[in-house]
Amino acid sequence: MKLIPDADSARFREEARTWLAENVPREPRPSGGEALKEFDQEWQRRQFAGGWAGIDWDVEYGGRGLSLLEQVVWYEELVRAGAPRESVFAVAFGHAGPTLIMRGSEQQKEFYLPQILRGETPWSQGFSEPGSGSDLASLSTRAVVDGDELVVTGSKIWTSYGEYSDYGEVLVRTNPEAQKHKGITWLIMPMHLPGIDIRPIRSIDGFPHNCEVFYDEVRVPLANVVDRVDNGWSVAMSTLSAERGPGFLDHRLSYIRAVDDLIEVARDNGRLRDPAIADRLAQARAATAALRSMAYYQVTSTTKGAQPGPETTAIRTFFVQVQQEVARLALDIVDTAVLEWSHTTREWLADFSATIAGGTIDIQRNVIGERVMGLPR
Amino acid sequence: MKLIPDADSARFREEARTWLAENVPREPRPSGGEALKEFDQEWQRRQFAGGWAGIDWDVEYGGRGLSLLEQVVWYEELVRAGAPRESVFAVAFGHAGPTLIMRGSEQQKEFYLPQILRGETPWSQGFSEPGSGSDLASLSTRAVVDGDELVVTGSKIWTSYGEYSDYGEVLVRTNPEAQKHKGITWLIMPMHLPGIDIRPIRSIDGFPHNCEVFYDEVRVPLANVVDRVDNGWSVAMSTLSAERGPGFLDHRLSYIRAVDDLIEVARDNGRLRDPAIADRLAQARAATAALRSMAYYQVTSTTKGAQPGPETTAIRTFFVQVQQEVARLALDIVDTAVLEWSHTTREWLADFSATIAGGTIDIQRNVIGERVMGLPR
Amino acid sequence: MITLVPDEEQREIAKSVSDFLEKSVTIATVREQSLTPDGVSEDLWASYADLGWLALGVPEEVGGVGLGVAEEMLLFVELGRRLAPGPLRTTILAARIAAAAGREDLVAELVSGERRAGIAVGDLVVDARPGDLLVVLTETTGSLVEVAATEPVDGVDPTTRVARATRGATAVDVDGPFLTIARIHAAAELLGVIEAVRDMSAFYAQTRQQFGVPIGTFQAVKHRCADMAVAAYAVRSQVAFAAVKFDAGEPDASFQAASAYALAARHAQKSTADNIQNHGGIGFTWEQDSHLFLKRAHLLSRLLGVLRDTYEVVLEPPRNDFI
Amino acid sequence: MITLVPDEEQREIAKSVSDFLEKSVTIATVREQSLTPDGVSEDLWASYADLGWLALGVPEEVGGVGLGVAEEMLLFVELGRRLAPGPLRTTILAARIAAAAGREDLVAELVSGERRAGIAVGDLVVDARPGDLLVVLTETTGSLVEVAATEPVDGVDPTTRVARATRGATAVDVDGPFLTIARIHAAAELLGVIEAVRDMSAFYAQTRQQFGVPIGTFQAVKHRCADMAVAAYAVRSQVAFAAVKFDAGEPDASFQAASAYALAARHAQKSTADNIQNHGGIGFTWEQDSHLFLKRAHLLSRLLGVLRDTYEVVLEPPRNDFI
Repeated sequence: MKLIPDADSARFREEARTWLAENVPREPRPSGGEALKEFDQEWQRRQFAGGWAGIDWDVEYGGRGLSLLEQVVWYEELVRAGAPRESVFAVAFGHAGPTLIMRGSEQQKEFYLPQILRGETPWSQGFSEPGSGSDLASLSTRAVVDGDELVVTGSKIWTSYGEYSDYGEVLVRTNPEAQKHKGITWLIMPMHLPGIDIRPIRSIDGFPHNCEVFYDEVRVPLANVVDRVDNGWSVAMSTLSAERGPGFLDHRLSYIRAVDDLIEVARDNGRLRDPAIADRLAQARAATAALRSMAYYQVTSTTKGAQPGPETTAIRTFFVQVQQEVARLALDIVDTAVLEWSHTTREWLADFSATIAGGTIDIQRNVIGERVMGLPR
Repeated sequence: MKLIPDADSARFREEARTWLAENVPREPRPSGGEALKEFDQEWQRRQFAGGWAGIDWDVEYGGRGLSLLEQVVWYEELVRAGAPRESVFAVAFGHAGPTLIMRGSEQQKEFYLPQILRGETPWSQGFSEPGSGSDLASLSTRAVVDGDELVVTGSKIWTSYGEYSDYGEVLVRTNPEAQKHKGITWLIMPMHLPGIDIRPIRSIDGFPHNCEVFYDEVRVPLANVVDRVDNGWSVAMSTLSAERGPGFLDHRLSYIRAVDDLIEVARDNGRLRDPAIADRLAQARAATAALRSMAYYQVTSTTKGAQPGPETTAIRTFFVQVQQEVARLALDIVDTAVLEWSHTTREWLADFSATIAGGTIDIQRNVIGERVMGLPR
Repeated sequence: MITLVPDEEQREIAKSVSDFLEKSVTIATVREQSLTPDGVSEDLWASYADLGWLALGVPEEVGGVGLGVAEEMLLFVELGRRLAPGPLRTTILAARIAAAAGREDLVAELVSGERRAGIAVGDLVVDARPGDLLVVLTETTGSLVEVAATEPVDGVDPTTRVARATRGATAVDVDGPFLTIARIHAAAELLGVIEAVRDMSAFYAQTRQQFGVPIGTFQAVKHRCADMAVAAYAVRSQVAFAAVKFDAGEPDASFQAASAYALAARHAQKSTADNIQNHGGIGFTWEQDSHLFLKRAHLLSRLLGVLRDTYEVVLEPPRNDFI
Repeated sequence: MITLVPDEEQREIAKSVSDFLEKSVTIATVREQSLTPDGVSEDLWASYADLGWLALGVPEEVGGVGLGVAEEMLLFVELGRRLAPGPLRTTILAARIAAAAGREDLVAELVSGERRAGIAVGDLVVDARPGDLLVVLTETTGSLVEVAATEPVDGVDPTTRVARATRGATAVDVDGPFLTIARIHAAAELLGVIEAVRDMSAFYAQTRQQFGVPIGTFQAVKHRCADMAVAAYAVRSQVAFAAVKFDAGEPDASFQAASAYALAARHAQKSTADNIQNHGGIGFTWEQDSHLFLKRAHLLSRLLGVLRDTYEVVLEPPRNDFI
């Protein structure tokens, strides 16, 4: 528990800040289509070229090989610079990359990781199914071994950026006879294979945030299995722990800026003089401050490369509640906001997914109760 | 759905109001001891003498034989007149009386009900046990038939006013072999019998709101069984539905007055100009208004004499949350209240029991989910 | 004599409304009509008029049905439950305002379905087209203003039209407790929303299986469902109490109405959000109906001005004197 | 270089505090001493001084141990967890104020245990006896005022003394971020409270059986326990961040400290209330310890003035600039 300002850290932050000031895209991110994918790819390519891709990834896969602490600083500076927050590379950096680093074969790491860093191949996630949400392990998308291929049939849902992705991390059932957690395989799915049909799902804010993906006898090489056949549940747990790790930290930190902005709006429109608003803003700001300190606590209590522990679920549970409170607060600060379509109402609607997507908050609280507090299932 | 002002109703309210203005005790209620019991008895005797006891109880047992509507009006006028709110007769009127009316024998009704109305015999409740709280049906206080007596051994807990009561409504296990709901008997326990030891329990506000009662081979006549041996669970359900019925309505309505008072305090000390306080006060007042309208809805949708349905649990669940919010609000309105002992802090502490006593709110919400909404157990 | 339970005649009114809506205004209809310019078809609007819904609370002597706010409450509960399209709430209010001013001509135009009314909210208008009337309310007055022109803006509730309007002449300006009536109507419509999501959540919790059991087995889901049932019971009691108090001309009607609206707004917002949570991923999709109820709940909670105006009325009486 | 995890030396400080308290300050001790006039025995107070706890953050050159707020944080977490009796929080603060003013005489009196300090809250004082010092704080200054006389009033937290005081001379009045330090201390003590009730609830939920299973099986109980674990993690992170920022002299230390205190106060109040609910009937008794934690949480949330003073500091910076 110590903070000693040192020249190296200061220089890293300074360089990041300077580079970002000059390189963050100024043009707005396209709202969809190939233009969106190209925008995200170009921004990722630029970061790679500048030496800012994969700060904590190993040098041999194209990363910078620095510590998690520098990775946190980089995320802070991204948010500070107003860099694009969303990216079709989110799953690649937050899920697939860390999973491959933890569980992939040497060949897989060498092949896939550099492509991500260079901004070539967006990834998407295929875990949930229409019948398997909270109860992920009950998934039923089938994969049958046929020679040196797996033949995949079924469907996946809530796949963000599915239509832009080149690869998918997909869980399939390879052994329907085994106990439900034991017959699952984690598969690298090339998303352009024949037999794959991707259909966008419109969300409550009117935008297609994710897709349903249908697999009809899609043939995938066995070499695309991560770890081994039927051991995918354990790999998926690595993925989910990574998801809740510092991977998506820029998203969490962006809520610091969201509250900064809200305070400014409320100061301008006078609502900050309303204690019913000011009290909530103060609590929201304190909570977003904690989002940052939790990241520092996490990275300074975790050995690099270790699988993040259940505390990552605590961070996530805390975060999703902050998200929704900030969104509601924004609505209450802007007077007739709830009637008129705006950035504020869209965020408010979009953030309803915070306590659902990637595991409902009910399940997250179960996990914390059981794994952190030792309560019975 | 109609309100037609009529002369009879108006006269009833007017008479009640006039009588109460002249008869409500002006001296403060003693804080304990025999003086407290005598005070409550005297006030009940006076109501009986004035013709205001058991408004909706049958005339043959000493009641007025009027409708539930007049009973509601009487409670309203009690609160309006600032009549003593708590009474050692609360269990007698809210629990035991209604249970005997629904489930007692003619002899039991004739013997016990008039005593209650005349202010003679306070009752207490002996349902919960140290090992049986939410899971009431797991109770283990034993009663063995011996001739024409039951011999009771065990202990009961959370017995309010146990030390002042002449009778107790006590659940005992008469058949340890039967399924747990099926071996229970509802017993009228004379509380002065040998072998009964009553020990007060100090609550978090420092006062002994209730007792633990120990039974050591206490011999009770079999004639004191209500309904029949081993059928006590069903009788207890009648008791609990009565508890949540209009029986304790004066308690609920008193929160209307509590919010009136808080608004006055907040107006005087300036906190009403603080929207963070005013918004909550308005919502609390709207909620207490609903406590009253829920009583009207309940009594006008229930046939007199019928066992109250699961909607009574909804009323109770709503009420206990209002209680705690009002108590917290009071704390926030008085500046340093949380440091200094006062009526406000005492109420705040006392109201922590609202979501625990008589069945935790967790269990109440289960009951509503299962019995009202048809959800699986 | 007081009863908060509908009598037979009232039950029949509720049933006739419910029967018509069940047949003619399914959620598919609501979605279809939300894509039309006015948000409601000419045919459906004409049906509302033919069924007498727009005239329910208007006195017989000016061409109305002559029933009370209690009966209107029953209508609005059903409208809320079905998310019925079209500006009934404001047109019905406009007819009452016109009637109070003795403007039988306007009453006739409104209750026949010929003319519609929207309402002013801040600097926006809801459900008002050029040529329509605009309801403008204070605690003690109601006005009807001609709508000269409108400039549409995107609204949040897809079944409702929002615009900025240029106002024309004031057609009517009359004293009366129209805001109290509007609060009871809105609270009733919000009650319908709460009851609808309560039933949706209960059905989904009974049928959706995870971990080999219906999700209603899990306390978190079960408790959110229970909270909706509790909210529905409390709000129904309070709205009914306010309605009968109003119809009987009791002096605390405005307090009871404001309490009903404050309570309904709070619980409708919570219940509709909890309903999304209960549905998980599917509840977050446009194709599932949860979001429509959420948006309607928020619209209705803002339609009569900021809630603090209502709170002021709730806080006004020094004492609840049990009249 | 930053780390929010205690290093070996810090872990040893925490362990030595914890070991002493485990041996000498059980909850039975806390209850016993709560019945004494001062709320803490002379012996125990002397032990605190002997152990160096009162001098931990005082510079070595004026007779202190010379450690930082980070180390004090670890002390206060343990004190909060054990509800340690006696005005450590205010006496430690007073020693820091005296040290900043160069008043070595007062420092010596305070860290030796000879003299104690309480604090002024509104028109009350907490833990101040005649002859003690009274800590009076503003955002930028700290003062020590002689306590001339006191008139005890009944307090809510039985382990703390509340009174009205007649103030004497001002002994010290010096510039410094003492309120920031006090917020970190109080937040740390609140963290100890949260961790204690988290562990109490988890233990009870694992062991108390109803319906044939431990009550921790039920989601309502489980989720309340989980919320405490989440709160503890968030508060620990933020308090540690504030502490190291303060010790490093970073300009955002006051913001981070105010955030830590606001967060800790909110979650300690909720966690201690939830802990009572988790315990059911027994949690509502005086003999069980839940209420002591509840009352301590509320005391600490009010000790540094109304929370809105802290909120103002939280809201002050226009931007969080990630320094």
